[in-house]
Amino acid sequence: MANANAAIAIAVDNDAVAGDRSMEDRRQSRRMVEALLFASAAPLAADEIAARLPPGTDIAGLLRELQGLYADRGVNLVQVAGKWSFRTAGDLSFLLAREAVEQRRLSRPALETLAIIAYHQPVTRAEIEEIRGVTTSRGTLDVLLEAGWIRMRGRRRVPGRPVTYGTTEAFLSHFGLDSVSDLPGVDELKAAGLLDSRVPADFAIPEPGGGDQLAPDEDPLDGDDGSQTTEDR
Amino acid sequence: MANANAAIAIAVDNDAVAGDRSMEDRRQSRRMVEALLFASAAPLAADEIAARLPPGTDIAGLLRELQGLYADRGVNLVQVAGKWSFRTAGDLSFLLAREAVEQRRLSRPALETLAIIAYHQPVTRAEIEEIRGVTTSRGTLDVLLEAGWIRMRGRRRVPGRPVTYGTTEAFLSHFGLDSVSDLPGVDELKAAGLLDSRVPADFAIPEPGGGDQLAPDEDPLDGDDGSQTTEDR
Amino acid sequence: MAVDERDQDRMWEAFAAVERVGDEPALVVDVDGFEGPLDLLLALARTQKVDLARISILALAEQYLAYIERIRGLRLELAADYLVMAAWLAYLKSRLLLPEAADDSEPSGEELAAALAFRLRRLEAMREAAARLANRNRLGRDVFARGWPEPVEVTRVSRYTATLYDLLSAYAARRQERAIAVIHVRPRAVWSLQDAHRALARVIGRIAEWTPLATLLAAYLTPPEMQRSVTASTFGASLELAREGLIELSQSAPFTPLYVRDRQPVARRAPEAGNG
Repeated sequence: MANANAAIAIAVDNDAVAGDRSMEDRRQSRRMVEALLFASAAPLAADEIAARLPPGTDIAGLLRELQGLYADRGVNLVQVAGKWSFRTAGDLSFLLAREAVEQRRLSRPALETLAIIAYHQPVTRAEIEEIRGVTTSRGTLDVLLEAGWIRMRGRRRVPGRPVTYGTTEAFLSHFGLDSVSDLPGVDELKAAGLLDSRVPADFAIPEPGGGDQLAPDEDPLDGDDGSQTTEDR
Repeated sequence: MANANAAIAIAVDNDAVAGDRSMEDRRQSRRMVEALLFASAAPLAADEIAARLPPGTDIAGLLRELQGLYADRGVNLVQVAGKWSFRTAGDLSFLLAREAVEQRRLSRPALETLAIIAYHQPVTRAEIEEIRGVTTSRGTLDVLLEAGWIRMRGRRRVPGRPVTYGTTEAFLSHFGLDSVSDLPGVDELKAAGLLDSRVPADFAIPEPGGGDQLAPDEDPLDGDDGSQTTEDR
Repeated sequence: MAVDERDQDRMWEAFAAVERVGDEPALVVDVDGFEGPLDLLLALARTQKVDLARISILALAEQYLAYIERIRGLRLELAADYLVMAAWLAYLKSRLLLPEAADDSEPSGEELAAALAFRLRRLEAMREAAARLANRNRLGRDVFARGWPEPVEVTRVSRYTATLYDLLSAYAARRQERAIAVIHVRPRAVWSLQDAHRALARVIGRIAEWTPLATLLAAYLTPPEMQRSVTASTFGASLELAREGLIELSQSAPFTPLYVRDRQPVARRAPEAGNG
C-alpha cells in the first residue's frame, strides 16, 4: 500500500516536472520570437520565425500570445501583409513627430510688400507692383499670408475684381502697433532719417485705413475665396 | 446625519476617481516611455524622455517599472552610457547570430590598448606603451579612433603636453556599460593598485576619470586639435 | 593552465622559428609571437606556475637571460629592446645577489624587483581585462537594438521675424527710389514730322471732300500729352505735302479749323477756297 502510494506520487511528480519544463520551454520560445521580431530590420513571416526556432514550436500560438501581451502597451505586435512586426501604438504616434521652429528673417521683397500693404491697404497685387516697380513673386505674398501678417480683405470693384490685401491683428501685435494709423508719416520718416529730405514736394504716403470695414470701392470676398489661399497669384 | 453621510460618501467617491485617474495616467505615461524607447535605435537619456512627456512625470520610477517588466523577457531594458535602451536579452545571442553585422575583429594589441585606455583614462600614448612594454604602432590608435570607441580628451599638463585618450559613449554602448566605473573588475584592480600608472603601487590611486570633465593635470585640446580628423570619432 | 600551455606553445614556436634559420648568417629576430620583452617575461613568469604576486624575480631574470643566450648562441641578432631588458635584468640579478650597498640614493634590488613584478602583474591584469571586455555581450554581435526603428519625424515650422525698423526702412527706401526714378526716367512723348508725313501720306487719295485736318489725326491724338506734338507735326507735314502738290489746304480765317482734301484737277478747283 505504501509502495503503491509512492509510485503514484512519483508519477505525479514526473508529470509536474514535465509540465514545468514544457511551460519553461514555451516561455523560452516566446522570448526567442520576441527577440527575433525586435531585432529584425523588416517584418517577419511566421515561417521565417519558425525556421529560426526548434522544430515543432507553436509559432502561431506564441505570436497570438505576444500580441495579447503587447495589446495595451506602448508598442503593439501587428500583422501587416501577413508579416509580423512591433510598431508604436497608433494612439502614441504623436510622440514620434516633433515640430522644429525655425526663426526666419523676412526677405527684402517681403518686407517691402508688407510695408506697402500696411500703408496702402486695401491694395491689390497690381497696385503693389506699381508701387514697388517690380512684379511680386508668387512666394512673397505666400510668405506673408503664412506668417499671418496679411489677409485677403475683399475685391476691388473694377474690371477683373482683383483681391485686395490688408494687414491682420497679428501684424499689429508683432510690430507693437495699436493700429495701422500709428505707422509714421512722411515727416516722421524724414525725422528718423529713413526718408531723404530731397524727396519731391508732392511725395506723399497714404494715411493707412486699416479698419475692417470695406472701402467704398471694395466688395466682400466671395464665399469660396476664403479657402483659396492661392487666389490672385 | 444623513447629509453628513452623503457628504462622506461623495468624498470617498472623488478619491476613488482621482486614484483611478492617476493610475490610468501612470499607465499611459509608462506606455509613452515604452514607445519612445522602443522606437529609438539609439539609447535615450532620462531627460530626453522627460522632455517628451507631461511635466512632472516620474520618469525614473517608470523606467524602473519597465525594467522590471522586461527583466526576463526576450528584450530587456538596459542602462548604457547613462542612457536607456531596449536590447535583446544576452542569452539569446545564439539565436540572433544571423543578425550580426560583420565587425572588424580587433587585433590583440588593439584590444589590449582599448582595455588600457578604458581602465586608465585619461592616459597618454607614452603611458600605454609603459604598461604594454612596447611601442604602440600608429595604426592601433587609429583603428580605435575610427571605430569611435576612443577619443582624444585633452592634454596632460606635463612637458610636451601629450594628448590624453579616453573612451566614448559609443564604447560604453557597444560593450553594454552604464559608465566606466562598471568596467568588469575595475574595483578589484583599483584596490590592488594596478590602475596606477606609476611604479610602485603603494600610494593613493587617482579616480579613473571616465567623465567628460578634465582631470586636474589635463588641459583641454587646443582649438586646432578639433579640426584633426582623428579627433573624437 | 590553458593559458600557460598556450604561452609555452608560443615559446616553442619562437624557438622553432629560430632553429629553422639554422646556420644562416645572423639576422634580426623579433622573438616570434612576443610583443616585446615584457610580454616575453610575462610568458616566462607563467612557466613558474605560481601566482604572479609570489613569483621569484631572480629566477625569472635567470630564465630570461638563459633564453636570450640560447637565441644568441644560434648567431641570431635580437631586437634591441630585448637586449636592453637582458642588460637590465643582469644588473638586477647582481643587485639581488650582492649585499646591499649603504648608498641609498639608488633604489635597492628588492625595490627594482618589486617594480618589475608590479609591471608584470599590471600587464597581466590588463590582458585579462581586455579578454573580459571582448567577451562581454556586445551590441551588434550578441545583443541587438531595435532592428527597424521608427524615427521621429521632424516638421519644420518657419516663424518669421522682422522689426518695425526693418519694415519702415524697406518702405521708405523703395518709395524714395521710385519717386526719384519717375522724375528722371519718364520719357517725353513726341510725334515727329516724319511720323506725321507718313500718316498723312497714307490717307491721300481718299479725301475727295474738304475734311478738317484734326479729324484725320484723331487716331493719333488720344494720349493728351501728345496733342500739341501731333498738331504741330501734322501742320508742318501738311504744308510740305501741299507744296509737293499732293493735297490742298483751306482755312477760312486765322485760328479756324484747317481743311484738307486731295489735289483737284484744275477745272474742278473750288471757287470758295480763297486762301489756297
